[in-house]
Amino acid sequence: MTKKTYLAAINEALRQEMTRDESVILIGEDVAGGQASSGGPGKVGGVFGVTSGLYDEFGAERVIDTPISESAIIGTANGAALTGLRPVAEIMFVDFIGVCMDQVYNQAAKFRYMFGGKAKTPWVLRSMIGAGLRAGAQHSQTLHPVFTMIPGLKVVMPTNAYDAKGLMIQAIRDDDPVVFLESKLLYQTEEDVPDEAYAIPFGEAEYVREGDDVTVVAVGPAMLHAKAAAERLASEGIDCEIIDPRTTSPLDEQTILESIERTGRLVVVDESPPRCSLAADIAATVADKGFKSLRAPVKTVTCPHTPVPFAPTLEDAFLPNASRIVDAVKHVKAYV
Amino acid sequence: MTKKTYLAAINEALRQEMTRDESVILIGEDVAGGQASSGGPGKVGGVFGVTSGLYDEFGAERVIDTPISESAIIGTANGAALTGLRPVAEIMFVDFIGVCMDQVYNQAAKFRYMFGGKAKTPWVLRSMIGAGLRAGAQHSQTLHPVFTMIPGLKVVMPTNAYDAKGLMIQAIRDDDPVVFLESKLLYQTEEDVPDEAYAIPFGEAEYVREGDDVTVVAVGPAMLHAKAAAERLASEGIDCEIIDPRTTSPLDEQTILESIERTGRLVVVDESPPRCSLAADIAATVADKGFKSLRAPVKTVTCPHTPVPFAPTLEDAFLPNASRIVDAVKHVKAYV
Amino acid sequence: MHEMSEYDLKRAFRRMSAIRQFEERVEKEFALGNIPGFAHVYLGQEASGVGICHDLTNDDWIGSTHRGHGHCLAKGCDITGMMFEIMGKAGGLCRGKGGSMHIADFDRGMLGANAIVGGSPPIAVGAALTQKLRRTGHVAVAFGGDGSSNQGTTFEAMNMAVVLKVPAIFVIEDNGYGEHTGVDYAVGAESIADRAAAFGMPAETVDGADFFAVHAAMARALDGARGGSGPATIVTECPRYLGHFVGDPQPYRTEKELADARARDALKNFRARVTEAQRLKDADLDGIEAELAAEIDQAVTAAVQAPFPDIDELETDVYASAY
Amino acid sequence: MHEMSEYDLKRAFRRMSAIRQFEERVEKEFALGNIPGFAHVYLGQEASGVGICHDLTNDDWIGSTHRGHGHCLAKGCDITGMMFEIMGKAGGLCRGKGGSMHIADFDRGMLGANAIVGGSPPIAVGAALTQKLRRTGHVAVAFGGDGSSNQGTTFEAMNMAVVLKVPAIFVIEDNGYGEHTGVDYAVGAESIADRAAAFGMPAETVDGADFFAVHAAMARALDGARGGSGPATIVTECPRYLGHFVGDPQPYRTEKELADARARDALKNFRARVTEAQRLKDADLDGIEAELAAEIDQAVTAAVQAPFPDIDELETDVYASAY
Ligand SMILES: Cc1ncc(C[n+]2csc(CCOP(=O)(O)OP(=O)(O)O)c2C)c(N)n1
Ligand SMILES: Cc1ncc(C[n+]2csc(CCOP(=O)(O)OP(=O)(O)O)c2C)c(N)n1
Ligand SMILES: [Mg+2]
Ligand SMILES: [Mg+2]
Repeated sequence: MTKKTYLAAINEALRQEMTRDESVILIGEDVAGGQASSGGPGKVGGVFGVTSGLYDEFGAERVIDTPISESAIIGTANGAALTGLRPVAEIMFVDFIGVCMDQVYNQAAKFRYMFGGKAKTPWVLRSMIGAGLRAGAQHSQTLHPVFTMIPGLKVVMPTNAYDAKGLMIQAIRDDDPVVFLESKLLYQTEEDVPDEAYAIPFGEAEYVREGDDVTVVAVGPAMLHAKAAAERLASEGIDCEIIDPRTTSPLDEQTILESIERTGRLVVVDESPPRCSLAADIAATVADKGFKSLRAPVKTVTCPHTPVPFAPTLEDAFLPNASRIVDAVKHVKAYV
Repeated sequence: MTKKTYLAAINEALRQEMTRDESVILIGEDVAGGQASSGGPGKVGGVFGVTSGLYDEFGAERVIDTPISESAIIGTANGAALTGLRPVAEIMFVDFIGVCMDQVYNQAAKFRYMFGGKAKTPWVLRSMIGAGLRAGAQHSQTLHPVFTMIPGLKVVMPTNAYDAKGLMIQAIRDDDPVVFLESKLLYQTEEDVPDEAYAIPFGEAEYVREGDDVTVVAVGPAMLHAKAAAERLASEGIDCEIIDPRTTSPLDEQTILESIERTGRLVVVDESPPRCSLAADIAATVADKGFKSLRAPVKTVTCPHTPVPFAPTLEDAFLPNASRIVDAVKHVKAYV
Repeated sequence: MHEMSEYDLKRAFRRMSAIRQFEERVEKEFALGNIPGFAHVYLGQEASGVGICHDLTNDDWIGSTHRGHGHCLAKGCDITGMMFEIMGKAGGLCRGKGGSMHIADFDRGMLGANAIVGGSPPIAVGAALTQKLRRTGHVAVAFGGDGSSNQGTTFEAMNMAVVLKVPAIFVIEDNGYGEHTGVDYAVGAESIADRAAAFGMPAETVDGADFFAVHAAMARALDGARGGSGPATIVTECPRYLGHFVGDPQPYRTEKELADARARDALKNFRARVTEAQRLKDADLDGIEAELAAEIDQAVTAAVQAPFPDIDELETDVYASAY
Repeated sequence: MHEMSEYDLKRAFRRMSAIRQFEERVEKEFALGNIPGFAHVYLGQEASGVGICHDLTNDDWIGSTHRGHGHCLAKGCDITGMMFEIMGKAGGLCRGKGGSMHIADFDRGMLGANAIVGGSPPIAVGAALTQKLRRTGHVAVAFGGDGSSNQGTTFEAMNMAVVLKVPAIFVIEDNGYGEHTGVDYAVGAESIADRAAAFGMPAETVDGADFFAVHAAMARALDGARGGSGPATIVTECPRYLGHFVGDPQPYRTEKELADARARDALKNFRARVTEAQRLKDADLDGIEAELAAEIDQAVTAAVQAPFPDIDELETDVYASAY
């Protein structure tokens, strides 16, 4: 067991699964990098290096660079998965999904159902989410609610290196299309990560922090802020329970509802605009199935209903942050 | 004032606005129909005839048939709108949006914000939603939550002929990109519709039925079932208030919250899968801002988390229906 | 035709006749209200699908379109299983969950009809990639219409196939129309085949009502694909007998055009050629037609009476692994 | 060059020099931490943007890419407004909300940089449609890179432009790479121009480091477009001096290739041609460079000191009509 970054943990998961199962392939733009360049292929490994080294280890047939043609990337993954491979396809920034959404939601997600259970489409769609890098409106979205709403997909949002590795391994072994959303801002966070392969089952939330006053559910990049807020609140005597669903589809409702039974109060933190969001989804679930336990309004801390702004001042104001979470927690705590 | 179908009302709105303002154009597949056919153009007017007659009246320059290239259709609408036209673009079935989503959510929806308020993109995207026609998984979706979640778009879901006309006129006059979702199953429903042009402002919900026991919010095609359920319940002495938001973005929260103040109970009915849905969105809003009024869990009546099945038995079981609404209303009514 | 065995010739006719009779029956059952939803039939295009699929095995793959019945039958799918599916019955090839526009049969190398125009070409590239990586020598075919040739996904798939050098064959069935719009309006290029060729692969245009012409073109494409030289495109020019969907009144087509379309008859054409060359007798062909008529009739009778899926099936088959 | 006035020649040089100096300064300010986010610079490609835009007016439109600074400057956008925008300042062309990849300037006919590869071509078709319907005689240009030429949206836009016969001009700037992947890998076709031509429009390839060659090709395309004969494509072959983004260490390019790229210098090339032909003097050109150096320096000084937008701006500009 050694300390590894979130980025290295994903890389390790890919390497181990590719070694174990030769039907696993990588496909995407610059997942190797350098094809037809003067310096030769394999020197890049993704814009942030998540797939680095894999070309050298597995070669051009299994680490496949593509043209900038996302519909063809996902379509190719679809056809390959239907016929026996287990592709891990990369859509670099999740923002680009709009040019290939059909192959995700009308094709991959629906094959099995439309075909009466005869098909399986075991792929992983890797993509980066989140703001904070001053990358502007078209390179900073999260968009996990779009995937979460689609029947037939599974959606994974790891918040730490340990989970990132175990969830990626599960994603590759899973027989369904899995959307694996990597938080750019977490790539360099470190954690103890076992060297051997391990799989974390989907649909099992994790208690990030135990506490009896208020339940805080946070997903993806928002977890950073939730943790910071909980620490601040602890110093003021308010004890938050933080839950990380880890997968948004399936969602571990049970763990959330059990926590609410104890706390009676819920704040959901999510880096996406408010409408039809995952925050709303979780709030609505609790407003139905956890209503008896609820002792306060359900608060959500999200981005505003705006695109992601470029200017640092605006982007900082746009994102959920510890102060806003603290306010929300105090608000529901104050309720009697 | 004469009885007109929902379909005829939309056609009339298009005709009147095209007459009033020559910058209004129609663009899409077979909106005229018959280009380069042996019988000549203009004889179709959309698969269900919504745009019929408009080619004859306004000609090929303003009723523009296109290749099957949805990204180019919306992209063309984007560029035309940015430079002074007011295109009404048709994406026949909303299911097809996946091949052109980028031009909707990364381009049209974000231009104004990204460009610091300098651009406007006054287009209408017309599309058909909903199941019930035995059209299978790729021709039966609603997908309004996807549009509703996108900052920069406005989303309209008329449930009757009167609203369809007035909301279409507003949509065309509005300076923002408006997604106008037509319910296939409502096309032949009739209503008194004034002959002259009128605009219905966005963000103003309508009371479809007044009642003090339970608030029922229903959108789009689900309204049919909500009305049927309310009648059945009335005969059993339960008085529903039915609210039709008419636009899901902006959403008239105020009207919903006022109703809850009186009834203390909410059922949201929506023909879309449950996760990150509009039903969840409205439930979450009320669980926050209407919490004090709530006397029962918030129930949602949606489709299951599955694609739309083809077989009639399955499709009927898939859709929200009056019985399920009746059950949900009774459930929350029974709460003390 | 001369290299083809009698068995092959009979099989080709059997499949074309199956399509013709199946689709005529679909038209009829649709009018009777026995078929829910929409139906897009393949009447007039029989030689295209059958010529393309003739030399494919169950381990070669095809991806199809909204107009997929003909491709299924050409690839050897079961008539009864298809008729059940189209009527939404539990015994259908997709257990009634798919319907006309979503028939798939993995045992026959049929990756699915596809109700999204341009949906299949990228998928076929992936199926072809599997063949390349596993060195199977098998291929994947993407069917599409003239209209689909303007969809960005089709273009991307063509370039991707060339770049990855996979054994994918793009078949564009040009039946003159995309819905109600003529190909000469919607395709800006002079030639769909030349446009495909410009992507860097061999491409040719053939008479889609002539089984032998289609079959010969496919043999050339298969040679290249199985031999490792990458993808190819074949444009088959086909008549469309009916409207876009069953029930389309076709105000945009003249009587004369419809008559001209009907005059191009793949089955009559085939029959004339094989009987004139004395390879098969009229009686042989009549016998095949009669057998199929009986089989289709039985299939319809069974399908009409068969049960719809039980509503317990509503939430199954969404996921393959635990959810 | 002979038909061009002295004023024109100077303006061309001024714009190319503005791009060169602006981008070198962006590189520097980025290293200093004054520029948030990513920056993709246009160094080496100056003649392409300037040659294309030279004969365009403020009423002609261009749609740009993630590598858009050069297109903005070529179209006449304000240096200071751009520098402010790139630094995210309230006084920027988009009030700091857009940033490097989203600069737009409607007064200059600049429809916006676009961070989605293949985003601009369909939009340009729409801008061209407006010109056609209003009979303005103006055109719309879509810039894209070699990589963008494989995106389905680009292909769709090309076909749509041909079908609607609109005055759209597609400019593909082939700088040899899409990010870190060589064009010879990602474009399966022999020639990007031939692939475009197969869509049914004139298409040609020119040296993108030669202002006069680009300008001449654009004159031909403009003739057709303004004259009503529809779209055209121009492929400009450009050197890419730096990496994909500022800071890209480029392990995939050899020193030799980088030196070869630098040897193709649009500014030196232009200077040599106009001075040898005695149309302009070195001193004229030096003067222009010096003026620009001062202007850029002032712009940077002002931008660095300028305030970021107030957070009250966060929720404005989402909608144009009431929400
Ligand atoms: C992406 C998408 N756009 C539009 C449609 C609606 N549609 C169904 S079939 C069709 C025409 C297809 O034309 P073509 O490819 O020539 O096939 P044909 O029907 O002639 O066999 C259209 C526009 C669709 N199903 N998918
Ligand atoms: C749809 C989409 N896919 C991928 C990217 C990531 N990306 C940004 S620039 C780029 C390379 C573009 O290459 P090219 O078109 O040649 O332009 P160049 O950078 O060389 O100017 C890529 C892949 C993107 N922004 N949008
Ligand atoms: Mg066709
Ligand atoms: Mg490039």
